[in-house]
Amino acid sequence: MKFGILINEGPYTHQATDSAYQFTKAALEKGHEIFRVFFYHDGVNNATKLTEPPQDDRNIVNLWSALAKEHNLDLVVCVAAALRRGIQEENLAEGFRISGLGQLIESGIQADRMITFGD
Amino acid sequence: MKFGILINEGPYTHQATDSAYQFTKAALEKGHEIFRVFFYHDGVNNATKLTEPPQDDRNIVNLWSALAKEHNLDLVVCVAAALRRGIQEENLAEGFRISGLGQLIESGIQADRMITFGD
Amino acid sequence: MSEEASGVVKKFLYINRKAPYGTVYALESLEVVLIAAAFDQDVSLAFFDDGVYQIAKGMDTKAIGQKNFSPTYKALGDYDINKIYVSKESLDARGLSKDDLMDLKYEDEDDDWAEKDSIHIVNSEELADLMDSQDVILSF
Amino acid sequence: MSEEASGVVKKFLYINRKAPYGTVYALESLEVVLIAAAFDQDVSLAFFDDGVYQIAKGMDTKAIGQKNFSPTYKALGDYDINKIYVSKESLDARGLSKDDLMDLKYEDEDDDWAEKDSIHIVNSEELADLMDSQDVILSF
Amino acid sequence: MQLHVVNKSPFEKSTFESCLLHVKKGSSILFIEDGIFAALNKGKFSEKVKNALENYKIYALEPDVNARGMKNKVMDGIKLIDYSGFVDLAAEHDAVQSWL
Amino acid sequence: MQLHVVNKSPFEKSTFESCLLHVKKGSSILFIEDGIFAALNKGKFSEKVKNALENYKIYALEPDVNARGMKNKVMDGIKLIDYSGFVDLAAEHDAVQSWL
Repeated sequence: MKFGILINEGPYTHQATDSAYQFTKAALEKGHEIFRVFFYHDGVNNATKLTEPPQDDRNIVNLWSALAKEHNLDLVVCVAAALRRGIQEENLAEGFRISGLGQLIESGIQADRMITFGD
Repeated sequence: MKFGILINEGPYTHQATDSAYQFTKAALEKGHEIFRVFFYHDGVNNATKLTEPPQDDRNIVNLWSALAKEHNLDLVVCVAAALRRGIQEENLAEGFRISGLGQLIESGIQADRMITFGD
Repeated sequence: MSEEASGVVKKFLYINRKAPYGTVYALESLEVVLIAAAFDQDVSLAFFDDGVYQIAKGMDTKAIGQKNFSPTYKALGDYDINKIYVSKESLDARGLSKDDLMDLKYEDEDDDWAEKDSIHIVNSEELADLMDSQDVILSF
Repeated sequence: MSEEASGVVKKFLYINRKAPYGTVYALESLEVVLIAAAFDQDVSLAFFDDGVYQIAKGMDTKAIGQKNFSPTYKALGDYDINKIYVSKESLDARGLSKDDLMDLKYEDEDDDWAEKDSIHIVNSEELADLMDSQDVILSF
Repeated sequence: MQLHVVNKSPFEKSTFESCLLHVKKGSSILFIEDGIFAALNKGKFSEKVKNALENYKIYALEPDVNARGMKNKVMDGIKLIDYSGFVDLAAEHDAVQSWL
Repeated sequence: MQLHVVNKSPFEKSTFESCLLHVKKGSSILFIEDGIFAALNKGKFSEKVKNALENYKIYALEPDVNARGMKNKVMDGIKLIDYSGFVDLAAEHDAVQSWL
């Protein structure tokens, strides 16, 4: 089955992106396909490569980058939401790309199930 | 009277930083002193110079930078919260500085009133 | 569904349960809906809980320094987005009635372009049915 | 108060009303409290509403991929932070009792280092009095 | 006496109810942002707020009321203030508590 | 039938109550994150949830329950699942609605 994921909150402040990550990983392990992970609202803040959490904490940005590399995931950051919040090509982490909201609608059309994580 | 301001949320997603800005401006206009504006939690996201909101929207980061310049405000971003969220010297907007949580406690001690804006 | 599923029409529901201005969700949800209009999908909007405040009339945002984006809702009809469902219970709990909402209209091309109401006041059971009949639900 | 007000001791109250892990406020509030300990101020902590869940015992966060930071609360006593007020009404509403909370203790240097409870269960009136007597209230 | 600031809709969050439970008689309550929805007539919380007016001074931030189109719906007895009035209230009270 | 996901504490937000008002009989409700506090025994919402069990299948995400130290407090009749079970539920239902 093909899943589309929408993430509306940034890292650390809300658990949304942790939950989305665990869900995505579990879906991939069960052999499902992830059509796309779309980052909207504060969700775009998951895509900054300048994140450096304490040593004993998870690095959420790196977790997404690594999962994307391993499974060829499409991590899309909404351009309008990103510009509002200071995410641009120059601080974009590996594995993410910036694109338009149309990519979210397309995900809704192509995926069998769309799941939103947020606050 | 001396005010200390604490801002716990980032720009745009919550009104907290708009409210804090309007409060700070009004206090300065009335002749009060602002001892310090401290940015914590997602509040650190107010300090990125990469923010580019739509033309017809306010640029919250620039508003703070300009107010700081005009009134010699001390805008302090918590270093631990900032590192968790990808705010570092290289994307820090004008008028902000990165420092430790002790600056928040000092603000509580030195200011006559401490006011928190958040979610 | 195949990779090349062009021409697929799905039922998309956009759920709005948060007040405007206190958070950005109302504005950024509206931005999604405007983009969605270009995709020829079957789009509905539901406003309930504090979401009903999003389409209240008479907003004046000058003093808070934010843009009043409420006129954009009036443009939805021009984008063929005219299925707008508003919860009666949510209005009642807030002491609001349809008169407190903006007048959202569209022109029905199947009925000689007659001007019609986009807003449908529904009760919670009707809302539950609406939600249950959707393919994709986006909540902000 | 003068610019050079060193030696000033103010009453600081840290209010915790949110559950842990769902949001970061509990963790980052704790980080402030630990720093505050170095400033020789009169520090109190209040836990009410969902904040009482912050000091529940038996947390096991392995499966959500977050760090269990609850042991840090046990260290507060060593930093002379031992005025911890917990709402009885909030516990009751959640079906919790003091037994469900971690055992937070401190050693009283004025009483031959006797080990004492840091947690005081208070009702809403006592909490209101506590809040009303503070110089600085930090809410996260 | 202290100033209690409520910025959440009472329909969405339990913040205002918790505030009412913990505020000493004679204190002031200020509604800002989405908190202003508690200050309105004819809603589910109107009766509760009307009763609260007997024990507390209650204010609402007019810029937030107007932004949300609720200008004509504010309950009698609640005083509308602007940001300058917010600053005055903060200065006049002994401390400010934000109900986040 | 759809899967309704609730991630807010019922003590903090009205989300769960709104969900209950709008969910068709026979649907499934899954508590995740701070939503799991609705799934516990002996609290203010326990009776409401117990009644809901007659009309809905109710699940709670065990990793979130354990993280919060609530392992032994989950109400009878609520099924604990892990992330893999969450994926199964999403696949088995026609659509997933997140009550944000």
